[in-house]
Amino acid sequence: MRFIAEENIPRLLGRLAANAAVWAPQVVKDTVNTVLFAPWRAGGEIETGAYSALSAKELVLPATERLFSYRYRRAGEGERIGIKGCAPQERVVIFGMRACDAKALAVLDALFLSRSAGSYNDPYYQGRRSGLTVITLACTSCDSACFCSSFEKGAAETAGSDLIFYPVSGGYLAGPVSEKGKELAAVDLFQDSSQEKPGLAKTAKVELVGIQQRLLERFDDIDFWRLATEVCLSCGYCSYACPACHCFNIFDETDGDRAGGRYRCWDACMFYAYTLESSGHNPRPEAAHRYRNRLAHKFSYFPLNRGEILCTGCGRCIRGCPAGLDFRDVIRAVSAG
Amino acid sequence: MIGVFICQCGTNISATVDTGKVAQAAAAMRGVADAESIQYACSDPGQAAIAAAIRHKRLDRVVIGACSPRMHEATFRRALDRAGLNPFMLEMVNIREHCSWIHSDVDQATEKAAGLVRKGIARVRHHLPLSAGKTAAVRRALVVGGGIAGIQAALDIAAAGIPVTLVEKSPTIGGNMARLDKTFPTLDCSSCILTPLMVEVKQHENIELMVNSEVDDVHGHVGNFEVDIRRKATCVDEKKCSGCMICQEKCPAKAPDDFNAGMGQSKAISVASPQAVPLVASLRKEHCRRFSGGKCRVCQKLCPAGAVDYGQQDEVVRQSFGAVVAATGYGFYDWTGAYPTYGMGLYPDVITSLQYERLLSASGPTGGHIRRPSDGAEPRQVVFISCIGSRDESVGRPQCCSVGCMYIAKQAILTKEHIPDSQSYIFYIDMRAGGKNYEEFARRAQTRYGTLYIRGRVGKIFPRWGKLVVMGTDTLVGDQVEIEADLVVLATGLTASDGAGGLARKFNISCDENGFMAEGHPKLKPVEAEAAGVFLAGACQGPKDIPATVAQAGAAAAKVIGLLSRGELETSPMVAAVSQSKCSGCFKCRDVCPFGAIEDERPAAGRTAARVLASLCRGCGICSAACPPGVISLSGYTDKQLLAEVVAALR
Amino acid sequence: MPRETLKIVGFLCNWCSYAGADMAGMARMRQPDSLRIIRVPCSGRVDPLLVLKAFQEGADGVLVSGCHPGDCHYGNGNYFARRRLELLKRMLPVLGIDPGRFHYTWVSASEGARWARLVEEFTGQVERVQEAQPNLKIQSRIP
Amino acid sequence: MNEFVQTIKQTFKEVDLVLGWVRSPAAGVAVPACFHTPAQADDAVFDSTCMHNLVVHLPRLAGKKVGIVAKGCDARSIAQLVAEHAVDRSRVIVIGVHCPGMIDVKKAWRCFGFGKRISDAGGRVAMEGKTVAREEVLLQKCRGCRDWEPVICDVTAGGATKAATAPPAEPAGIRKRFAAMSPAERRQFWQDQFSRCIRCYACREACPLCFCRDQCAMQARDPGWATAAIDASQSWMAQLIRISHMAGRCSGCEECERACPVGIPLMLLLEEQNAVIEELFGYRAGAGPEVKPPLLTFNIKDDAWGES
Amino acid sequence: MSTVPRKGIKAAEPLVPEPATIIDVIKEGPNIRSFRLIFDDPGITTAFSFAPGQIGLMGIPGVGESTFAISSPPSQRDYIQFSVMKTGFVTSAIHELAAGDAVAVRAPLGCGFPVDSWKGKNILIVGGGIGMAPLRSLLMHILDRRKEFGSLRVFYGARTPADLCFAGDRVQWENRDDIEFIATVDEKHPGWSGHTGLVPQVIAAQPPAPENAVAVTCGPPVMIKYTLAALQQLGFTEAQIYTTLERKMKCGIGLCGRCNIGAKYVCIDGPVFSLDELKNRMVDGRW
Repeated sequence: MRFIAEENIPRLLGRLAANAAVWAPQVVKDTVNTVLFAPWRAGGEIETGAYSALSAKELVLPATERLFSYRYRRAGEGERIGIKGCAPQERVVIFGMRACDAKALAVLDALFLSRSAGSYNDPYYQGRRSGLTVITLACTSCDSACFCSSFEKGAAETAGSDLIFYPVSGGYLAGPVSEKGKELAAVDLFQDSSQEKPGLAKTAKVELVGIQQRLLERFDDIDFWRLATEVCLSCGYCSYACPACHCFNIFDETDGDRAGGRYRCWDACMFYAYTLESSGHNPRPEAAHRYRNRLAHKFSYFPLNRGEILCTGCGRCIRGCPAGLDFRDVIRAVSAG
Repeated sequence: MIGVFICQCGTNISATVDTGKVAQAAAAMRGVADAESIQYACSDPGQAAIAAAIRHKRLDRVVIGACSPRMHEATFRRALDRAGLNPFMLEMVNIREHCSWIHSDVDQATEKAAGLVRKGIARVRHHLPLSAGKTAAVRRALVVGGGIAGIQAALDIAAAGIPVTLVEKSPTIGGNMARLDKTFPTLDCSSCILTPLMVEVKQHENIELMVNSEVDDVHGHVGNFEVDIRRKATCVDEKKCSGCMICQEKCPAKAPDDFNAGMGQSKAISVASPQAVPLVASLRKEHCRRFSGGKCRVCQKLCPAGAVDYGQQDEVVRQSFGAVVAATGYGFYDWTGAYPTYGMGLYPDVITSLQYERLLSASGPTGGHIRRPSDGAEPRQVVFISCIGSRDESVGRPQCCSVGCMYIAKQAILTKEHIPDSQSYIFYIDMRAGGKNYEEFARRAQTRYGTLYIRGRVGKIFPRWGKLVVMGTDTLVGDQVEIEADLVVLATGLTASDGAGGLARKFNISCDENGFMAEGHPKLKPVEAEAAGVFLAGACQGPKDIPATVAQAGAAAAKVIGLLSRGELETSPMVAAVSQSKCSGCFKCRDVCPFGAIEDERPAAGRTAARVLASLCRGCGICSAACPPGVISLSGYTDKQLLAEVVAALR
Repeated sequence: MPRETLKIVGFLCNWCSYAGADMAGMARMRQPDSLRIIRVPCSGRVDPLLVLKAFQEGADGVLVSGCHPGDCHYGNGNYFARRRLELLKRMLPVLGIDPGRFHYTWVSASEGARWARLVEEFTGQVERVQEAQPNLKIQSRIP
Repeated sequence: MNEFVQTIKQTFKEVDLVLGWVRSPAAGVAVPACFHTPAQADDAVFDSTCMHNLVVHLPRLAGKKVGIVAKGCDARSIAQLVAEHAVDRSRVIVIGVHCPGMIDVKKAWRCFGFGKRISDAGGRVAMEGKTVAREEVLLQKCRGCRDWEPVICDVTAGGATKAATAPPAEPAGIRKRFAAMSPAERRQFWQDQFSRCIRCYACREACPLCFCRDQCAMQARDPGWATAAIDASQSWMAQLIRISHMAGRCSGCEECERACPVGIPLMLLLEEQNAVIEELFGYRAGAGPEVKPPLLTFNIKDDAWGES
Repeated sequence: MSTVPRKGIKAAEPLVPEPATIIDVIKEGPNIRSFRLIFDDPGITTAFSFAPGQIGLMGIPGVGESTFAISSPPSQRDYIQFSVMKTGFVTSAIHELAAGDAVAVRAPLGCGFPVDSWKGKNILIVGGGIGMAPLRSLLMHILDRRKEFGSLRVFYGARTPADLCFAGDRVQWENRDDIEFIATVDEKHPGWSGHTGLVPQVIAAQPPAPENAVAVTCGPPVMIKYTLAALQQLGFTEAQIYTTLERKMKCGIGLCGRCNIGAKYVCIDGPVFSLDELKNRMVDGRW
C-alpha cells in the first residue's frame, strides 16, 4: 500500500493536469449542493463528501458526440458524399469516482469493447476509455440509497478502477489495481505505508438471487407493472444518472446546405419516443411497458447476453427520482413472486 | 428535384441583381437540378421555359425568384399546373420589391437575392402537394350602398340572372349623384340620366331593394356570407305608402333637409325628394313632436293609406350571399373646424359646393334660382375656392379629390348661365382636367364664360358691408388679391363616407390612411378587396368621377358574376389540419379560431381531438401558433416550412 | 459593426405588412439590405418560438409586423399576436437578449413609406445595440 | 386513526383511487402514492415534506374517478387544468389540505444527508440531533404564499392550522444576483446553466400543466424546433419551448425546478413570465376553473401598454 | 490501397456508413419504391455478400438513416436493392431521391434466413405488402438453388392490386412451373382476376402440409398474427415457422438499446427469428 497526504492531492492533480484533463466532483455554483463531475482546475474545490447527481459516464459516453462529418459534392449530374469519421483520443484522469461508478465502466466495457462474434466494438468508446485513468475513492460511509452490497464485492469492488484511494487519517492509502495505477502511485507524492485499510461501508442489500428468471416470469403481468409505475413520471433521470445505462440515439445535424454531421446522444428507455416507430406504432406505449423492459434489461437480458448485471448499486436513481420512486421495492416485489 | 428560375423582369431586377450569379448560387444547393435566369418569367416564353424544365428535368418543386408573390404567385401556380406539377409545389422569392428595387449596390443586392433564394429553396423542400376542396356558393349578391356605383353594380349583376340585395342606409337610392344639378363635361342633367336607373332597380325582378337599412353583422366567408341586415324603423309601412306626401305637407314639425344639404327645410316626416326611389315617406323620430313627448298624430290621421305606424321596430333580417359589393360612396370634407380664417361656418354666404349644387338645381330649395342664403339676393360676384380639405397638408389631407377642378368649372359655367351678368372667380392650386374632354370644358369656362382663374390660396374671408372680402395671393403674379364677393363656394374634398370604416371592419376590408377601402392590388386587383368575395365599386375605394365609378361598378359586377356563375367555389387548400392521433384535445385552437372552424371529434373511445372544418378555415394560422405540440398545422405555412426558412435566413 | 453583416429576420403578414413592404419597393424606397422577410398569412401565425428560434440561430434582430389593430384580414389575429409578442418582448431581458433586438409593429398595405422608414430605424437600432454589446449566441460544445 | 386518513378513506365512496403521500422508508420523506383501497390509505401521511404536486397525475388518469390530496398551490394547478379542458372537474374530488409550508428536501439533505427522518416543529427542522431554522430549508414558493386556502376544494382534510409561515423573501442568493445582471451576463448565465442540462425532461414530466407529454415539441423530431443534441444551444431552445408553452398557464408550483437533477433555476424564467402576465393581463394561472387563459383571448384595448 | 475485399460496413467504424449512389428507382406501389444502388467504392459492390433476410441501414446524411431489408438476392452482383415504404421522416426524404443521388449505407447487418438448414425441405413463403421485400430476396435465392429444396409455395397478399409490389418479378414467378405462386388481394377489384381474400383465408383454402416443411412469413402485424394462427392450426410447430421483423433501430449493431424483444436484439440476433425464439412476444406486440 502507498499513502498520500491530504495536502498532496492538489499537487498530484496539478501534475496530472499537465498531460491530461483532470475531472473531479465539484459543487455546481448557484445550486443547492448539486454535485457533478467536472473538469478540475488548479485551486478548484473538490467535493468528496456528497453524492454526485450524475455519474461520470460522459467521459466515455459523452452526452452528445459526433460520429462523422459529411460533405456533398457535385459529380456530373449527380452528387457524391464524402465522409470523415471521428477518432476521439483524449487523455483524462478522473479523481473521486466511487467503486460503483468504476465498476460500471467495467460493465460498459463488456458491451462496447466486446469482441465476440457478430458484434462490433465501439471506436469512440474505445478511444475515450483507453485514455481514461480512474482514481477511485473508496466509501467508508453510505446513505440509505446505496446498495452496492447487493453485489458480490460491495464497496470493495475494484473493477474499472486503476487506483483506489482509501480515506485514512491525514490522507489516503492508495491501492493500485492496474498497471496505470501502479505507475501513478509510484510518483514521489506517495510513500509506502503499512497502515490498515479502513473498514468500508456496508450498504443496503437487495436480494438478487434468481432475479434474472423472476423478471421474465413477471414480465407479462402488466397490471403489476402498472401498479409499480403509477407515480413514475417517465422522465429520463434514472437512465441519465445511471453509470451503466448506455442507450443512445443517433441524429443528423446540417451545417449549411451541403455539410453536416451525424451525432449520437444519450437516450432513455423511459421516454415514449424511444421506441416510437414512424408508423405511429409503439411497442412500449406506457410507462409500465418501459419500466419492465428497463428492469429486465438491467437484471435479466444484459446478464444473459453480456454476463454482467447492468447496475452497480450507486443509488442515484433512488436519491434523485423526482417522484421518490425506489426501484428496490419493485425488485423485492418481483423476487417475492 | 428542384428547379430554380430567376426572373430578370427586363431590367427591373437585372439592373441591380446579377440574376446569372443568383442562379449559379442556387445551382450549388442540394437537390437543385436546374437553375436558370429568365428574361420575363411571367411572359409566355418564360412560363413555357419553366414548363419545359419541369418536364425535361423531372422537377417536382419549383422556386421562382421574381416579383412579389402577391403579384404573380397565382400566375406561376397555374403554370406549374399546366406542366403537370401540383401548383402548390411552388415557392416564390421576392427579389424585386424586396430586393432589386430597394437596393442600389449590385453586389449587395445580388448577395441578398441569392440569400433569399437559398431561403426559398430550404422552404420548398418541405412543400407538399395540396389540392383545393369545393364548397357550394350561395347564388346571391349583396350590394351595400345605393349611389350610382351600387345601382350600376346591382343592375349588372341582376342582368346576369343573379339575385341581388341592394342595401341603402338612407330613405332613397341615388346617392350623391341624385343631388347634383348637371354633370361635367357634358352638362347633361344628373337626374335625367340617373332616375331611370333608380326606377329600374326598383322594378327589377332580381333586385331586392332595402332602404333605411344597414349591415349589422357578418359571418362566414366567400361563397357563404351570412349577413344580418338591420331595417331601421321609419314608422312608415313601406308597402302601404304611396308617396303622396300629404303627411309631409301637414306635418307641423320642421326638420333639416338632408337631401338639400341643409339648404332648405324639411319636415319630421317626409319623402327625401320628389325623385326618391322608393317614393316612400319616412319619419325622423328625433324631430317628431310625438316622439319628443307631444301628442301629435297628424300624419297617422291624415295618411290615406294608413301607412304610419309609430310602434314600428328595427328589424334584423339574416340573408346569405355568395359575394359582396361595397359601394358606400363618399362624403364631403367638413371644413368648418379646419379653416378658422374662413369663418368656421359662421358666415351664411360661405357655402360648400354641394350646397351650391342644390341652389343650382331646379328641384332644389330655390327652384333652381341662385339665391344666397343670408338675404336671398342673387349674387353677382361669386368666388370659388378649390382644394378645401384636399391637397392640403396643413389640415392633414394630402389627397387630391380628383373632381374638384372640374365641378368648380361646371359651377362657374352654370352660374354664368343662370346669372348672365355675374362674374365668377376661381382660386385654384393646379388645374387638373385629365379626363376625356375635361380640358376643353375647363378652358371653355374661362374663354366663353369669362371665369377668372387665380392661382393661389385664399388666406382670409371676412364680411364687410354686406359683402364677403376674399383675400388671397395670386402666386403667378405674386400679388395680394382682394375680391368683394356676394357668395363664396368652397370646393370641399371627398372623404370616405360615414360608416364606411365600420362596414369595412365587418367584411375584413382594410382601409388606407384616408379611410378609403383598400383594393387588393393597385394595378391588378383594382376592384377586389383583400377579403375574398368582397369587391369595391366607386368612390368608397377612392375619389373618382361618375364615368370611372360606373366603370368600376361594372367591373365589380363582372367579378361577382364570374365568382357565382359556377355555383361552387374552390376552397383554399391552404387550411389548417390536425394530426388527430397526436391531439390531446385541449382545444386551444378552438379558443383562438376567429371562424369557428374547429370542432371536436372522438377518434377513439375516451379521446377527444380537434378537427378542422376546411370550408370555414381561412388559413390564418392563429391556431397553429397556439397549439403547444404543434399538431394543428397550416398547410403552406407549417412549422417545418417556417423553421427551414428561419434557419436558412441565418446561415 | 458594418450594417452588411447584420442578420435580421422579419415576419410579415401577407395582407398588410408584406404588401406594405411591396409598396415601399414599388416606390423604390432604399432600405438597408440586412433584412430577410418571411411571409406569414397573419401575425397571429407567428409563434413566439419562431422569434426565439431565430435568436438561437444567431439573428441579430427580429421584426414582426402585422395589420393595424382592427384591420386584421382575419379579424383578430393581430390581437392574439399583440399579446404573445408583448409577453415575448418583456421576457427577452430575462434571457439576456437586449429587447432592442426585437420589435413588433403594425404596417398597412398602403404604408410603404412608413415601412421603409421602419426598416431603416430598426436596422439602426440593432446596429447600436450590436455596437454596445455583440450578439451572444448560445454556443454548442459537442465533442 | 387520524382525521386526515379518515377523510381520505371516506372519499372512497365516490372515487376509484386517491392520490396522496406515504413515507418512504429509504428516503425518510413523503413520496407520492396511489391508494386503491381504503386500507391502503392507512399509510397516508401529510407533513412538510409533501412537496410533490400530485396534480401531474390527473390528466393521465382521465376516465377514472380520482380523489386527490391538494395543497393550496396544487389546487391552482387543478383549476388551471379544468379551465383548459384537460381535467373533467366532475371526475375529481379535491381533498384540500392546509399547508404548513414545504421543506425543500434537497436543501434539507444538504444539511443532514439523504434518507434520514426529518422532524419539523417549533420553527426548527431537525434530524438526528442537528437542527436548522425552518426558513433556511423552505421551498422558495412557500415564502409569501398567496394560496394557503385551496381555490378548488371538495373536502377539507385538515393540515396546518395557520397560513404559511415566512414572509416573502427579498430576492436572495441566485435571485438577487440574477436581478443585477446585465443582458450579456444573463446570456452567459443561461449558457452555463443549460450546458448542464441533460434533457431528461424531468422538468416537463413533473409539470402538472405539461399534459401534451408524449407529443411534446421539446422532443419531437418533426418539425424540429430543437435537435436531439444534449448541448447548451439545443437545451436552451427546448426549455424555451416549455417556458413559452407555460405562458399564462404556470401556477408556479416549482415542480420543474425541484425535479431538475442538475439544479437549473428554471423558476427564474417562469417567475418572471408569471409576473409579466400578471402585469399585462392581470392574470394568475389557476385563479379558477372558469377563467379564460390570457393568451387564448384578447382585448382590443390591450394597447394600453403601448405598441412597441 | 487495400486489397482486402470490404463489406458495406466497416469493422473498425461500424457507425460510419459507406457512400453509395442510386442507379435506379422502381415505383412498386402507391407509397413503396425500390432503390437500386452501388457503393461508390467499386471494391465493396464486387465483394458484397450477404444472406437473404439480412438488413441494412440506408440514409441520407443530413436527414438520418433507417433500417430496410435487402430485397435483391445475393446472386445479384450489379447492385443491391432496398424497398422502402414511405412512413416517416427519413423514408419520405428517401422517396424524393432519384437515380444519380447519393445515399450512405451500412450493410449487411443482422442474421439472414438459415437457408442451408432447409435443404431438402418443402418451403412455404407467406408475405404481405412491403413484407415481401426480404422474402423477394429469399425467394430469388431459393430459385437460384432450386434443386436443393422440395416444393416451393408462395402466398403474397396486399390490400389492393396496386399495393402488390414487384410486378415484373411476379409475372416470372407466376409463369414458372417449379414454384406455386399465389397472389391475393383483400377484396374484389376491377381488373383483378387473381385470388381475393385475406392471406390466412387463402392459406386455409389450400392447406400446405407441415411435414418436412418450413414456413417463412413477413408482413403487417395483423397479417402475421392470423397467419401464425393459421399455420399452427395446420400443425406447423414454432420451430418450423420463421419470421423477419422490422423494429425501430438506430445503431444496427446491438449497442443503442430499443430494438430488443426480450433479450434478443433484432439488429444482431434477428431480424430473422424462428417462432420458438420469440415465444409469446409476437402475440401482444408489446415488448
